[in-house]
Amino acid sequence: MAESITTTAAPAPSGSRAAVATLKNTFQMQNWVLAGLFFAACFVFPLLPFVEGWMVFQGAFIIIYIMAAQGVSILTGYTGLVTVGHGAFLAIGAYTAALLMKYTGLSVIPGMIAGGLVSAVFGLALGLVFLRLAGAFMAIGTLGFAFFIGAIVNNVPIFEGRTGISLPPNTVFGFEIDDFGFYYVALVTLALTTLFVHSLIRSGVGRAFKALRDSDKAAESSGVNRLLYRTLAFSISAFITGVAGALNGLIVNYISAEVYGDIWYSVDLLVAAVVGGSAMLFGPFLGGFFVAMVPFYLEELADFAFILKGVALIAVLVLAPAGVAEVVARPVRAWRQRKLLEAGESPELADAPGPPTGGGS
Amino acid sequence: MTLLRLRDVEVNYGAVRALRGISLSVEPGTVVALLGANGAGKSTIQKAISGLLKPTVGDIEFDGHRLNSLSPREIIRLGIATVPEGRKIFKDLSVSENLRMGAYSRSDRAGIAQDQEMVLDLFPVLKERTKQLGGSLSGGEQQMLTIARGLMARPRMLLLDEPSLGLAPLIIADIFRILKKINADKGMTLLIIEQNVHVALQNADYAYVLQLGRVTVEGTAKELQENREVIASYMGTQAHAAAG
Amino acid sequence: MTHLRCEGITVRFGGVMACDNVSIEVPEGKIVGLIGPNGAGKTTLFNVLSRFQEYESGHITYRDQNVDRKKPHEMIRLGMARTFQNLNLFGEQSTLDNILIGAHRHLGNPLANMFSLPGARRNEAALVDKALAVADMLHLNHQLDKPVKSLSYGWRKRVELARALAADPEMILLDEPVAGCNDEAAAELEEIVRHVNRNLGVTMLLVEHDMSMVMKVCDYIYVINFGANLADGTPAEVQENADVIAAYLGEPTQ
Amino acid sequence: MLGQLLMSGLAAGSLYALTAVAVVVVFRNTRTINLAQGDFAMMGAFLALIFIKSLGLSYLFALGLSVVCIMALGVLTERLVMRPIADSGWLTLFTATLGVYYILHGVSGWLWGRDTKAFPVTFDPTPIHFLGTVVSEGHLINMAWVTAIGALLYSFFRYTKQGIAMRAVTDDPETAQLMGIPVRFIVMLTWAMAGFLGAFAGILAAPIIYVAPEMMDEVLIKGYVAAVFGGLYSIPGAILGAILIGVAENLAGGYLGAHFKTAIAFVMIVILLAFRPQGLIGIQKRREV
Repeated sequence: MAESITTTAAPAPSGSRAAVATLKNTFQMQNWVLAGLFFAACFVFPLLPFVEGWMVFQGAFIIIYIMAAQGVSILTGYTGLVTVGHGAFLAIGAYTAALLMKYTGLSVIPGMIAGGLVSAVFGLALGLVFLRLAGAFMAIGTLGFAFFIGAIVNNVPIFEGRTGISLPPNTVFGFEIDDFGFYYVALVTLALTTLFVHSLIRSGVGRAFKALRDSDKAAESSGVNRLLYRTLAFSISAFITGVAGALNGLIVNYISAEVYGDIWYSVDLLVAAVVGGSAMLFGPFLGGFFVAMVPFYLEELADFAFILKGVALIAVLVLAPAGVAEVVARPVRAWRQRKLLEAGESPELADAPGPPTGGGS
Repeated sequence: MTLLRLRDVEVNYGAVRALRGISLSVEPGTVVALLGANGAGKSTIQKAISGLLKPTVGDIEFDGHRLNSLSPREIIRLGIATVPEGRKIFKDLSVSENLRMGAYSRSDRAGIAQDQEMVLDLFPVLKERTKQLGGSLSGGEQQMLTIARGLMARPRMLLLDEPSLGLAPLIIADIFRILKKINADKGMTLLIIEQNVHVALQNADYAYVLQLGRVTVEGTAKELQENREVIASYMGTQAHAAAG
Repeated sequence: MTHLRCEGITVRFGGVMACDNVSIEVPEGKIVGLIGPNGAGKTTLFNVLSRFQEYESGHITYRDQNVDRKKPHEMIRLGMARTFQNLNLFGEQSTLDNILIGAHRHLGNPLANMFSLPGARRNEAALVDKALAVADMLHLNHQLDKPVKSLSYGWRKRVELARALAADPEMILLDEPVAGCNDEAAAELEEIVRHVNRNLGVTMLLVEHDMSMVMKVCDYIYVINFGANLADGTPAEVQENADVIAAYLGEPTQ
Repeated sequence: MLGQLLMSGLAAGSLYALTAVAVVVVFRNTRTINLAQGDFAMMGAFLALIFIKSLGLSYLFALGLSVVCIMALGVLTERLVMRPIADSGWLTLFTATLGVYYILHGVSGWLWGRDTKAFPVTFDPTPIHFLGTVVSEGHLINMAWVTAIGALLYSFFRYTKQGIAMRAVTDDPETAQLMGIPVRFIVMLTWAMAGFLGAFAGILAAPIIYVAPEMMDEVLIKGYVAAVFGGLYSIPGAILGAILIGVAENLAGGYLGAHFKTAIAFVMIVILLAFRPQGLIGIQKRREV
């Protein structure tokens, strides 16, 4: 019986281990620095003298969008399951929090967690139901799901349809908060979800997601349980978007089927993930910003906003199919490669002659 | 005058160099076999000749035309019809629709109708099934359909990729009998890519043996039938000794 | 002792019999070859054995345990890894990540893992060690950082093997490990295969068209043709078997 | 009551069918779900409306002209947007059609405004009695149109060289190429056909609903659902799916209450995809390793 191939083999040479450690650390360092800068800037933003109230509100709105797009990126970017239905999870999160607040007086933070959890349960169920779907079928399936949820919130009385549900002012730990306070709640939540996504995609679970995305045959033959990991990806993705949904509903103290019964959120979130770079940690940041800001600045010219969005989307697909974040990351990656070489860390890592390869058809 | 000539052709398939300098020539009216085990590069040659892959080095010439940069559409118009490997018929098209697609490059209605009669006479099994979907045919019938479909282009040369693949010996014999007949009656040039040495050498005039993207042995079919190297290339080096 | 056995496997694709009552047996610690002409059903049988392919009838036992109803990902937990003929790698990902996914069965609790809890971090470090050791064995050290799609074919073949080895398997199904490799690379892979088998005791079932390799490394060979068992025996026996030679060269037509 | 609901279902279903078939036709030859299909229809309706109202053309002439324009729009979409990215993964192709959706939505809103407009009714609006049911003449005319278009498509795919070639490309693009079939041209033809079907869907729907940028959004979604009934592959499957959805939603609306009318199609799609992902009459694809 084979004891263990990896223990009986020669120990790994320290050189390659050091190289790997360096690689992983520089990569991580960059992410930390970027994230640190971003969150520091966001933290200071509302305190700046020229910033007005509506900007803070809009800022919170962008943060929520980024978070929702993070949810999409887990499923579409890392696991390769295209979703055109994440607006449904946004709605589920929003309605859960809103109904809990209305009927039980639950405040923002527990409402957010509840919204995420209920959404995750739906995500789990959907993952199971659509276990065998891929590609276009998954897209249509999730789209159908979003419409289904839309039809429910429009028609089932408890959701109060297009009249909508008005909510009392938000409180956190018993203190009433305004837009300003809410901005910080959203910011802290985004920091937490970002930390989590970062940890997730670098973990063995994230590796399994990517494996399923790139070749489910190879993944399964390596022991990745498709059922487990697909439903896990669905649940996590739905959880994050659900949390964003709760915030999205609570920030305006009002939710209605007019907003959540529509497919627009679903489509926008997919666009956010794709434009930014759905398999990049900072992709949703760029994409979320883009999608949240375009209609805002062009509200007067609603139709131009549409055209602009379409042209921008196609331009990104043609010029940067892996998303804007990937284009931004390119020089950073080149820089890292150069640094590694300069440090004399391992010139062989940059390029090494392979074994000669032969022919074959 | 030589009909088809490959000169030092190299083809890269993604990162793999699948052909490493192939030279061969096919005289008009002859049957030439290209033999080789799996992975020798046989299908790559087919794709290079029919225009699906472009050679990185070397030349492919047909009847004085350089094929290197031509599209499959232009190549079929010059007179090379391909019978792809693996019985690639259109499964959701009926037999007669498959034949009609074989003649896609032509627009002479009368000639097409005439040729359809002709190929159905060559393959009587197909005649009874013109309305049947390609996918419902048996393996042998599908192979016959791919050949018939190739003939519909009224080519000067038919390029066949492993026509014996996965077929029972009796059906293989039947198919090769018809191929010989096409060659004899119409003077059609045939380039047959094969793994089945026996049947190929029995029916060819001249043959090339391909190994790891190179031609290692060539000669008349008779010469090769006696040649132990051919067997060796199939059965591993020790088989050489064993067979000897 | 028998490591893997299948009896009477039959697979039908529409009207085509891909496997017709095939039976083979792989003894513990041996290298068994599976050969046959193109389209004979070798890859189908591989897919059956690794449980990617359903079958009409027959049984498979792994170490005397019936595995008819197992899923592909469960086979690796029993200790059986496989490689793919046409390479099934994660092209965008680095060599290291490709090898690491092979070690997935040692991942531990996914929940602890995704939150990077301390235990999971230690475990992750151990996985990286495993991957590095395997990479070292296959001389892949200098390729670890690169996306697999940028590697040459020969290297990718090795990454595929490395991924299977990273699971610490007790048995590997190898689908054409040297196809498309030149003599030098093939010889090196052959050496590795032998090393893994002889020194690490891994049982192997090998599909390969390079007969010289098959004849050199295999302890026993099964030949299939038209989806059915044609012959089996030691390399020497198989090479001399008239049926086998006829099958490879094409039977003389009457 | 039942007969009435069935009749209404057929009428609605025939409109979904045009969209569903267009979705299938594009998907078969490009692997793309065309999200802009509804906009082809909407643009078709707008153009026809302008041709009739501003240029004073007759209904039939306006219809024909609009169909030609939208076919050109389909070709343009292929040439300008889809062809440059033809080798990308399907998520890219799919999102690109979303880009087209945005652009066409924006253009129509910008040119013609977002408010809904009435389409001139060319038929007698009083309901007529037909086979024991009450039905509007408009619905009957539409069903006749759709049947005629169906027959036209059938003959195209069955008897014409390009039609058969289109099916051959669906079947096996590489072999089609070997036969000398210009695959790119065929793909372009596919988009022209999507335009053709789209324009008809829009113009036929317009008098029954209204004309506005978002007029086809719901029809489009039901078209997708119907297309999935045929596994995104089979045209008869898509047509059958469309009729099933039309009938099911009218039955649900009639017996369960109006609330259920919209939801039923999505319930159907979720159930269908959960149990028969390859579609009701879709081809069962063997799992290849």
